Amino acid sequence: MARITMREAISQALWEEMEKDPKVFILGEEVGVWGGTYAVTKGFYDHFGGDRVRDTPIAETAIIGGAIGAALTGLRPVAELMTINFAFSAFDHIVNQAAKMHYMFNGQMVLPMVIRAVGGGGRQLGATHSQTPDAIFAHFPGLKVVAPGTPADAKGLLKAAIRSDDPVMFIEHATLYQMRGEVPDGDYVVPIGKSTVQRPGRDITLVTYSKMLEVSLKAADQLAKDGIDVEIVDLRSLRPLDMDPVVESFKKTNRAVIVEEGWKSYGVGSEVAARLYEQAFDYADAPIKRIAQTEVPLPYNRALEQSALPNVDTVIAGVKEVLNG
Amino acid sequence: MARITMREAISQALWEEMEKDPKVFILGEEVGVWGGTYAVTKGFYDHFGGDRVRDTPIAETAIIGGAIGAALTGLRPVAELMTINFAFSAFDHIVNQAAKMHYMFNGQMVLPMVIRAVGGGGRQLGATHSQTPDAIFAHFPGLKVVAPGTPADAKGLLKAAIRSDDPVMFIEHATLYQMRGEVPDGDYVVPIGKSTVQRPGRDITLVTYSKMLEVSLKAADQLAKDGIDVEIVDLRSLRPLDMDPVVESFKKTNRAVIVEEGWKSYGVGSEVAARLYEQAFDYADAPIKRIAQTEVPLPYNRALEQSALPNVDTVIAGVKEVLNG
Amino acid sequence: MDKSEHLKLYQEMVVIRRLEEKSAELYQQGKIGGFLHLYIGQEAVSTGLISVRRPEDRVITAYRDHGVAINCGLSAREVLAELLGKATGCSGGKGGSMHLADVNKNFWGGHAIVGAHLPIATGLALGDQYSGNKAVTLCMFGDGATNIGYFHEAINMSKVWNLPVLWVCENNQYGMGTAVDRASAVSEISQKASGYGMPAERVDGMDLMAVRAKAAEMIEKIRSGSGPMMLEILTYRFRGHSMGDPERYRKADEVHHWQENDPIGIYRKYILDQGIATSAELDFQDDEAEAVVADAVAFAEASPDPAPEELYTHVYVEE
Amino acid sequence: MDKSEHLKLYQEMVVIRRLEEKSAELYQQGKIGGFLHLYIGQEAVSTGLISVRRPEDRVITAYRDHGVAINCGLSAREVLAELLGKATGCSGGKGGSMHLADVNKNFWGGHAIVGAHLPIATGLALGDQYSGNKAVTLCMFGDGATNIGYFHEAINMSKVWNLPVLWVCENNQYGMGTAVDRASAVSEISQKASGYGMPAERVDGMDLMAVRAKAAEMIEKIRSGSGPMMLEILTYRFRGHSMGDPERYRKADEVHHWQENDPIGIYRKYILDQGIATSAELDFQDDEAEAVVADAVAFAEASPDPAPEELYTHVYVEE
Ligand SMILES: Cc1ncc(C[n+]2csc(CCOP(=O)(O)OP(=O)(O)O)c2C)c(N)n1
Ligand SMILES: Cc1ncc(C[n+]2csc(CCOP(=O)(O)OP(=O)(O)O)c2C)c(N)n1
Ligand SMILES: [Mg+2]
Ligand SMILES: [Mg+2]
Repeated sequence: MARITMREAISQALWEEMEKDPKVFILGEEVGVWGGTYAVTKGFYDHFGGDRVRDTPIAETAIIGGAIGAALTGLRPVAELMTINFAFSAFDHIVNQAAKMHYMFNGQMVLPMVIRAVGGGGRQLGATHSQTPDAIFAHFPGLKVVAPGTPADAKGLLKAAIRSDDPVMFIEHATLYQMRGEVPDGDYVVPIGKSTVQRPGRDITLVTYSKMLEVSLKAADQLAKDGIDVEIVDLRSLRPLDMDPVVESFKKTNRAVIVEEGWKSYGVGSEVAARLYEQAFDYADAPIKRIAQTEVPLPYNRALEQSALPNVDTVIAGVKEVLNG
Repeated sequence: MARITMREAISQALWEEMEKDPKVFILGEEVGVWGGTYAVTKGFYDHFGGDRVRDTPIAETAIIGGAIGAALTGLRPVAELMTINFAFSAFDHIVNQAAKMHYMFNGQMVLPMVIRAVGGGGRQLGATHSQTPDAIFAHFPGLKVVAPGTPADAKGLLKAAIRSDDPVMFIEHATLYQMRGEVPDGDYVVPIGKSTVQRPGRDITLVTYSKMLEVSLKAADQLAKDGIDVEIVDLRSLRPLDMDPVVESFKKTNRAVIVEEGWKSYGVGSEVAARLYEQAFDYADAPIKRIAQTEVPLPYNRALEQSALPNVDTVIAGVKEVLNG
Repeated sequence: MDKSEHLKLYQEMVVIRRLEEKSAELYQQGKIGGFLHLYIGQEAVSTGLISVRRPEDRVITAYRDHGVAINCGLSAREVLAELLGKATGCSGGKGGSMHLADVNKNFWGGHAIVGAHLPIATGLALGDQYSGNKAVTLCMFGDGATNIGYFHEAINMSKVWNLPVLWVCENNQYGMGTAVDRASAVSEISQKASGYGMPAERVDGMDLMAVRAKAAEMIEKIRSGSGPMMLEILTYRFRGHSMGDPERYRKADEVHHWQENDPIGIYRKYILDQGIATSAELDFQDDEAEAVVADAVAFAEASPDPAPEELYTHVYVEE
Repeated sequence: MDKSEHLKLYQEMVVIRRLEEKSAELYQQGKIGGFLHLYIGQEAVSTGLISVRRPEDRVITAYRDHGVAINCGLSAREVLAELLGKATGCSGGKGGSMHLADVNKNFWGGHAIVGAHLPIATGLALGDQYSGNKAVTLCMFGDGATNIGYFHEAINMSKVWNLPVLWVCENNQYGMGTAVDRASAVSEISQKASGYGMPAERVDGMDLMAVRAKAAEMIEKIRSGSGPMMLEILTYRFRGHSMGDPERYRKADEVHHWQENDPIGIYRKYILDQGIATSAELDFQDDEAEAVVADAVAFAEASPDPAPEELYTHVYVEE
């Protein structure tokens, strides 16, 4: 167990899997010589060589299509999209090819591939580069969608993703790369599709994932000072979506807030809320609240952008509203 | 007022707007010489000529990008995507360009464009060609998303879309083209962003849109024989999403079912359910039920495919479940 | 090629032709659903091409895939059963006409999104290069597909990485109702290769022997490390794009002209002219082909639908 | 060109240089956020190109857009204010460095998704053709952008429809850390035009006069109906791709070699050699440029942030 950053945790998972299995390789823009735009693959090119750490042209469909084809031959490609916003430039290959080929050909084709993509707002990158569109990928059966909120989960889930025989979209968050946490050494695997309680509490259930876990934990610490005991459930995976710990918590607290970074409409919170009511209708003492991004394309100006994103204050206010509601 | 098909209604709206405004033109695959894959633009090429009814290469990004550029110059392009599944091949241009340029450039750029796209399953077209991914487009602020369920609405909403200065995704349903209904002659415009009650009722609120309106109306007729009086609200537009008639109805009936053709998770029903609880929590006498497509890529085999799609029977069963629940 | 090989290829072409004719009938009867894209007129393309691949060479194509499937060694039974959506179909009835495949025969589908399989083909070839397999990927696509971005990204990447892939454009002169020069900046598809510094050839797709010779030459060059190449095969589809094509875009004259260039007729004549086989021997192949297709129809019609639970299988490998 | 024009262009280049240097400073100070892509080294490209456009000609480019904005006539004030996210910025502080624009000056942005603006440029040119405007669209993009599918679809469609657009590739020899020949099948971008049967030229982008001459010639041909053309302009960026580039991919030697080919120095020398202006006159332009930028900094720093309500405006034209 060591205290490392999420960047290091992801890097470690990749490194170890590549050391272990020669079928694992990386392809993407600037993953090699540059060392990864976010330095996640720094040192990989020198160690593993250009065949296993492949710099690609700026050609997202060729990156994802290439990963699909290589996976079909039995390899285990980890395709890196420089940011999740560029997944839109390969959208058909992700949701219409990777997500469907196993089913459509009746199980003949197997696609053990991972698509790593970093998202999130808050860095003044403007509307096209600041999105958290996780929900739309999770809409498609055939794809698994994972988005860790701690360094340990990042390592464990990425290992699970690389070892999975299904296509996995692995969503990172740029402003979490520096986050530190305890991460088990060596072969640490976290199964995909298991939500987990990240903070036990009595008074209210807060459901979240990825970056918003950090924000929610901070909010919970502050709320604790006001005597409000928040239980936080981290979804970790959006498809499959494991509602069990959420429902269990809700049956105890009878109140819930869902916090996500992306837009509210047709987002993650909508799905979680709808399922929670379906599965625990009788336990609801107050309307479930969704906290999410203001529904505008994110602006460049720092203050404007920040005002559109959920933060510790909006989470605190949301929790209090539900408790008093 | 004439009784015409939805195909004719759409065709009429296009024709009349093109006659009225020389800035309106059509571009897309096979819209011209062929007359439209679904014959919506039959006769247009001969009447308006190849400049205004432009056959394009198979190049979805050039179609949508081309429409964006032409719109920026003040024209009013109506881009046709042969099916909504091919919107994935132009996804960045739809959700990252068209949806964002007005905002990102502070209102300088105006995009009066329509993207017509036909979707829906049930025709044995296999997994890549049978989708109803409406929700994912509706996730993006900056885009308007419209999906009519009657010929009259198709005409009125398409006219509104063409006259709108915002980019509008206009989603048709292939198995509705033959549907007949009364359609006002001439200049009939239905404002975008208004849900409407398509069938008044007392006992339960059924929220739906597009093809599932037809299915729901049939189910309601049968349910009426059992003395169950269903009120049907047709959303017509997914963004902006007008909840007022839904909430009003729900406050009366205290029970609701949402019927959509697409996948359930992260779909339209999730959003409507989440909002309904937010806006009328105290009125809910039973859990709101979502009826949607089974979460698998749609298979080719007819029986399998049909078993995955909501139909009159599943709607009837769903309504009864909520009433008895 | 020896005589038996000629007879085999001749029969393959006739099987495809009869299968397609039968499929059209079954479609009219409502037994086949969805879209149906016939290969009639183009049989020499895939028959010639695939006749020279080695078993380790991968084949991938678009939705006009029935002929390709047969040439790859799938039985008429499993092809027709798939068209009928039966459990015995090569994709278990889940794929349909546009999604035939048999990965054990190195036939990687049948893909319905125009051009989307080209980047996937790049990946197949990358897989072989990475693993040191001496295999060549044969990626077939239409003229219309060369205008979509997928084509560009795939071709470029294959060249940058010197991948073992033969890009085979079946130029049947139309993408649906759009003639090549109404959609493509250049009317000879092979010219597109010049923008990638890629060797390219153009060959008459009605002449099986010509296709075969050129394909063999290019595939072996690629196998020995030349890097990717492009082969444009000029052909024509005798029927509509799919069933229900209003056919407003081409003149009857043009269609007739091409129909007179029937690839089966041309090959038959070649076999006869060269004294490889007799007319009677070829007629016998015709009869055999009829029998194969009749058997396939009986098999497919008698086959069961997939079990209802099949709806839920194969969404994921690991649930 | 008369003397005053030369002086104007010279000053424009120097304004861009000073503005970029200042921006780098402000970025280091945390006053500019997001990504910042400097144009230093490439000034002759857009200055030369845009100096020959007519007011009705549209300009559109990628995220490396500060210089282009200045050349299109945007003030250093509104450019710098945008970089600082101020309400007085040309995009009201909502766009930032990558999204400068002023449609009244026919500058259509500033686009951050690589290559995505090429199909949009096709549309701009289509708009002009449709409306009978005798305008030419100048679409600028990087070498890296020529590998994405958007490039292919846009170029092809422009040629099929004979649209009035000049495709201008600013080949600065790298897309981020990837040298052209590690990403592109051909190392001369102009060769890509051959796959579309499109006339193409290649010109030295460090030489403003050469860029200008070639661009003028091509733009006027296009205006008179020649159809689209491609112009590759060979250049080099003296700084990293954006702030925070680890610069592992190019040797100091190479960078120095190119820095000695400074486009401003070359143009200065040309003006002096031709006796167009004196050293003192050029020094005066340098001072003016300094002043313009100093004024812009003061203006931008003093400008207010957008009002909080601006978050909600311009999502739609009609709410
Ligand atoms: C991305 C995409 N756009 C449009 C279509 C609809 N479509 C199916 S086949 C076809 C024509 C393709 O023509 P070509 O590539 O020449 O192949 P051919 O049918 O002639 O064999 C079109 C436009 C599609 N399947 N995918
Ligand atoms: C579709 C897409 N993929 C990746 C990126 C990330 N990215 C931004 S700039 C860039 C390099 C572009 O190089 P080039 O086109 O040569 O322009 P230059 O920066 O040299 O001016 C990349 C990969 C992006 N913005 N969009
Ligand atoms: Mg074709
Ligand atoms: Mg470059």
